[in-house]
Amino acid sequence: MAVKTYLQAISDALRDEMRRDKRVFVIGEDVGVYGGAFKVTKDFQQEFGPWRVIDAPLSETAIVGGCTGAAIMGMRPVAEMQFADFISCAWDQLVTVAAKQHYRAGTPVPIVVRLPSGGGFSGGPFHSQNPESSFAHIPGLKIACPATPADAKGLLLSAIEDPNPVLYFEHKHLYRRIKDEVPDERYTIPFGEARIHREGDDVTLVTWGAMVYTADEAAKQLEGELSVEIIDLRTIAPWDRETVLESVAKTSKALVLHEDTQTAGFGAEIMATIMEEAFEDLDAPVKRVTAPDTPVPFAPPLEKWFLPQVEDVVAGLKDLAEY
Amino acid sequence: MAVKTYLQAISDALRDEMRRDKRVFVIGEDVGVYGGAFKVTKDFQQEFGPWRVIDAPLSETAIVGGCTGAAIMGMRPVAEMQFADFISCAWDQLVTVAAKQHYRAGTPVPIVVRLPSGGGFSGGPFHSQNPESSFAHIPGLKIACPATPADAKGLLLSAIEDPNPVLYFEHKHLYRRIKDEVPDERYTIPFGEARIHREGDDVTLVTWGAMVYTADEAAKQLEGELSVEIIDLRTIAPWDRETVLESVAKTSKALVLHEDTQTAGFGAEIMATIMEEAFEDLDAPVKRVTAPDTPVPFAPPLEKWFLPQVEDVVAGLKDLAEY
Amino acid sequence: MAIAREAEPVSSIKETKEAGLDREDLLGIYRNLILTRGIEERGHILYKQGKIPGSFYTGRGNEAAAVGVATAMRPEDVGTPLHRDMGVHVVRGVEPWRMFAQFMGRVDGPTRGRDGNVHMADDRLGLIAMVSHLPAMLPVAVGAALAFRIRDEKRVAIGWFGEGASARGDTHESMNMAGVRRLPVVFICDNNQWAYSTPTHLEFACETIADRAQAYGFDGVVVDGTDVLAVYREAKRAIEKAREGGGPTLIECLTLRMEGHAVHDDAFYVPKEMFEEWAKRDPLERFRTWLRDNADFTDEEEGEISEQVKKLLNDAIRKADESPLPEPEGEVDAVYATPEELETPHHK
Amino acid sequence: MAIAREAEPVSSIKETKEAGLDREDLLGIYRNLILTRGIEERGHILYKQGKIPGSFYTGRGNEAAAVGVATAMRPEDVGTPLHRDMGVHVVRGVEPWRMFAQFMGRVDGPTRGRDGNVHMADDRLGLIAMVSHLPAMLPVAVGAALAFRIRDEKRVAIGWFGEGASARGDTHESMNMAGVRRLPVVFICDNNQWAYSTPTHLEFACETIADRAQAYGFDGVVVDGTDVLAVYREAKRAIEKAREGGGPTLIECLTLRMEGHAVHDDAFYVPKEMFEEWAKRDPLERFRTWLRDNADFTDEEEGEISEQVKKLLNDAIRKADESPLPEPEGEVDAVYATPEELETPHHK
Ligand SMILES: Cc1ncc(C[n+]2csc(CCOP(=O)(O)OP(=O)(O)O)c2C)c(N)n1
Ligand SMILES: Cc1ncc(C[n+]2csc(CCOP(=O)(O)OP(=O)(O)O)c2C)c(N)n1
Ligand SMILES: [Mg+2]
Ligand SMILES: [Mg+2]
Repeated sequence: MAVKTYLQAISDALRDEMRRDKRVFVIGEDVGVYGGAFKVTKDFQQEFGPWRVIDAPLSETAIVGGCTGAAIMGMRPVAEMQFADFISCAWDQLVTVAAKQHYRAGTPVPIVVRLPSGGGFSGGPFHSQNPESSFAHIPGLKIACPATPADAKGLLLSAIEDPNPVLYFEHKHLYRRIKDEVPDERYTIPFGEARIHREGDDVTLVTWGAMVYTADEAAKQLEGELSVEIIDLRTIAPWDRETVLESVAKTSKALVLHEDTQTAGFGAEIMATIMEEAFEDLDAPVKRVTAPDTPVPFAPPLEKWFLPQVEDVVAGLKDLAEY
Repeated sequence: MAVKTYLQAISDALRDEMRRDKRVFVIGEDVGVYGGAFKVTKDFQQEFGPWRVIDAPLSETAIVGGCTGAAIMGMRPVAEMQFADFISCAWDQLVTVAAKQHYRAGTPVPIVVRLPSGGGFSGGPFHSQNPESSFAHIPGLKIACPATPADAKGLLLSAIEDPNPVLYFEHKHLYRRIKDEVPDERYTIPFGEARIHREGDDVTLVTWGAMVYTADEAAKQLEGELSVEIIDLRTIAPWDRETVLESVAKTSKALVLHEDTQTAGFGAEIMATIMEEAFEDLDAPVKRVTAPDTPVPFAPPLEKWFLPQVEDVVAGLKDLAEY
Repeated sequence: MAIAREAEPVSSIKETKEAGLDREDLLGIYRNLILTRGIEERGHILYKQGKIPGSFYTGRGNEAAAVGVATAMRPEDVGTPLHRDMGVHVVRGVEPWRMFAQFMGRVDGPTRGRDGNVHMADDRLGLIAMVSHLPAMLPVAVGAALAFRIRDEKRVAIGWFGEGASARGDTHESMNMAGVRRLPVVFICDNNQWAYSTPTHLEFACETIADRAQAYGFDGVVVDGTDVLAVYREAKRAIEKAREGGGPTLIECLTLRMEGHAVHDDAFYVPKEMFEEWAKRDPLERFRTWLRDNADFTDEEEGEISEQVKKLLNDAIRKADESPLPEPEGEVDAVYATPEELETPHHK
Repeated sequence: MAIAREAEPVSSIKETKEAGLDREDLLGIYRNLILTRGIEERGHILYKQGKIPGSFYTGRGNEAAAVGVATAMRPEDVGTPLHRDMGVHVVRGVEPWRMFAQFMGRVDGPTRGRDGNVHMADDRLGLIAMVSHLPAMLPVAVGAALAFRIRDEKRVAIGWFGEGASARGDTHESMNMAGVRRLPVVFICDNNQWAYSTPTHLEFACETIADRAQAYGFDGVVVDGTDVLAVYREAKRAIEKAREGGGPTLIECLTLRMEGHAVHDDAFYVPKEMFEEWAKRDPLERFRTWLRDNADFTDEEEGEISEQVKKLLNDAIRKADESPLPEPEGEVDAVYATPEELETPHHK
């Protein structure tokens, strides 16, 4: 079992799968010679050649639509958006074609779109977004947001195996900051199964992606004072309602944390579901800690204000404890 | 005060505003010679000429982006999507440019995009959608969903006056089915002010658009048995939290009804907010009645199953009453 | 300055022989043209009888373009036909009764009532079901061609779009990527001169859509879309060229949409003279005359074919009408594919 | 077959006179070139000093293209310059210290720290702030031109895009609509031969981007983007043609991106020879030489200008550095515009 960065785990998993399965190919802007803006596919083109590691023109629609066509012809395309923000240029292909083709025509569309997402390094309004909530509303799409290197590997392989279109969000802020053990053998992690990141009895904290670490830090600060159960959803479409509801049944209090903006964000869906399914269990209203409803600001003080901070989570947890 | 159809109210309001304000122009596919797929701009081109009623090429991106540029130059563009479904082709222009320009650069983008939306006549997956929830998550956009002819007029004029990008959803199923009195004089209805469609004491029902009539029918059926307060939000971005919370404080029970699909739909935001702000007022979990998580099916029995029916609302209200 | 080549009409039977069509094939083409129009005419009647929910579209005037191109495809080729291309489904072998079931939203329609109109396809026939959003299927066709290129298969993808849809970004991104990678794809523009009510001069400012091919580094051809043999010849050339690694071709089939945009539209905005002029060039009439003049097509043969087709349609409508409307069952589950569904030959 | 016209270089002072530039103007152009590069060079240093958060982009090699086009604009014209077009902001009169404040994310940057890099513009200078998504500002430029056309104003909009962004649908929809409506817009393609690490042959399959103009019914011109006077002349022609109702023009300015895509990129994928070859055609050197040969440009003048610019930059950086980082205040309110903000001349 080797220790790898989050980025390395993704890169190695993808390379191994391409060695194992000839149907898998990579396409995106600068993924070949350059190895991708974040070097996830570094040296892939040397190994797999220009037709399995394809440097595409600046054409998100043709990239995603092209993957859809290739997938229908039996390939397993893995597209890379240079930044998750640019997926907005392929919105129509995803929601109109890929997401609806199976319900309408019974045609599976096994594509994966890799989306380097998230803020924390002054990327500004167009290189820092977490657009997962917008897609979580679209029936037909699946969405993964791994937080750990091991999950990054297992979820990527599940995404490639999955017969449906999968949006795979990889958080840029975790790429090189997070190192952890990754099993060497091939394994998949099923979609819709959350990971209990930390066990606890007093409050349930539901989150995913980079916020898992913010949550963890907050829980550590409250150790002794408050016992926090952190649930890392890992995938938000589908998402693991059962695990969340079981935890809430135990703790009677919950906080939802996400880096995306608040209004009509996916946190609202989790809260709505907890209310529907666990109202009687609740000793306090479920709390939200999220980014405010603005674009992601560029200047460090503004971005810090925008991104949920450990203090914000600690404060939210304390409020709940005292409720 | 004249009685008008919902469609006539929109058409007349737009025509009057174009007479009053030279900056207002209309652009869209087939809006000129043909008068629009639903004839909302019938005969407009004769009166205002081809440069204020512009037949555009089949180019949603250029239409919406073009409106953005024209608005920045001082015009008041009103774009028509032939069907709301096709706004997916202008997603990027709306969320990336129009929605963020003011926060980033301080540039107001006063555009209106008219979106004939909704199902009920076997339009199938691509001529029946209610995509408002996807946009409600994007800071910088405003969203109106009028239910009555009078609101259709007042909200359209507010939308045109508004210095921000406004998505104006007009429900196709109301176009000719709904007739009501519309004041002759010019008036606006402020965004973020709900309309109490029907007063009641036992349950609060929050909805908008065509579902207002479904809610009304359900409330009628329960008359005597249950007193339902129906709140027509009229705009969902911004939305009238105060009115909803006041009502819930009174009724202690609430049902959210929308025609859009359920998961991460705007109903979830309303439920999350009620939980956050009125948890102590609640005698029961807020209920959701929405479309299921599928594309809009074509065949009448399937579409009937998909669209929230009066029975579904009645059942939901009874559950709440008995809770 | 026109850049695209203008295809000459097909004159002699000799030419068709060279193009690989024997007399049987020619009669088959005729039958497919008749059947294509028959399906749409019957559909129109069914609509008027209230048996078809929603709206209804026909490809009247476009039959030769659709049949001509589809006839030039090989079984292993794939395509993304649109709402004027019923002829493609017919040539590829869709069973008419399934088509009618589709129109009527019945369980035996290829989409089992989940979608309507020609928003369907039988993927076992190498066709991919269209979406309404135009021309969102072009990138998909290009992607199919990309798969063929990656696997070094000698297969070709055909992508259809209307001259109106040529204005959308999808058209551009698709052709640009196909040109850059010289993919085995042929783009077919059904230029029926109207996009709903919008005339071509408000859709594009170049002479022909085919002229745009050069902007993507491949050839463009304009062909008379009412001449099924000329369409066939040009499509054959382009498809085989693509198969041999010659890259994409853009073929513009010029015709007129002979009815309104859909059943509700009386096309008041189309000049009468235009309809009259193009009525003289009815694709079916043209080919029938050609067969008489060049292939001693007899009254008996003609009668036989129209009888066959009539019977086929009558039976098809009867059978389709026996198909029930769908009950909602497993609708939510149907949104997502299951792993088992990938256990198909081309997903292995 | 090349379709676009290839613009010839500017030879004599006589020509520039005809183009409406007197010696003062020429020295002004020179100064703007120096200032443009100066701002970006200093920015780069500030970045290395850790004073600029995020990333940093320069337009080295593109200065003449940007300055040449902007110089041809009239005050009432508007534009949507991109990340290689600092020269446009300079010519339109942005205060350098505000630019540095922008880079450093300070409150006195035009976006007050809400956005970074050249993602800014001063609309009082007739510029519209770019977004990252390329080339999403082209439809916006076309919309500005549409407003001018609707109001019958003799104003022109200029839309910039890179040769890589030419692949996106926005480029196509914008040019198609502009061509169909013959709008007063000029499209400027900064062809610096690379899209991040992607070479032109993987971006497009036609000879030149300018060749595509004919697909939209207007003229295309390829001009040497390192020849500021040739760029100016072509831009002037196109802009005045548009102003007089002659419709759009697509001008492709050919140059080389002389640095990496951004500060983090060492451009290992660009052949050394390519850099060496184009280094010989440095836009500033070229114009300096031209001024010496054709306008008796003296050492004194040159020294004076570079002194001025150096001082300007020093003061600017000092002033910018005094500007505080923004505190979050009214961020949420700032998302939406207030009615009062429309009380501006052009919204009346
Ligand atoms: C993206 C998109 N916008 C609008 C529509 C509505 N619409 C349906 S058909 C049509 C006209 C299409 O014209 P053309 O491409 O020439 O095809 P034709 O119907 O003439 O065969 C329009 C505007 C659509 N289907 N897709
Ligand atoms: C829609 C979109 N996709 C991807 C990117 C990421 N990106 C930023 S610059 C760039 C290359 C652009 O090349 P070109 O258009 O030639 O402009 P240049 O940077 O060379 O001036 C890319 C891919 C983007 N900005 N927008
Ligand atoms: Mg057409
Ligand atoms: Mg470039």
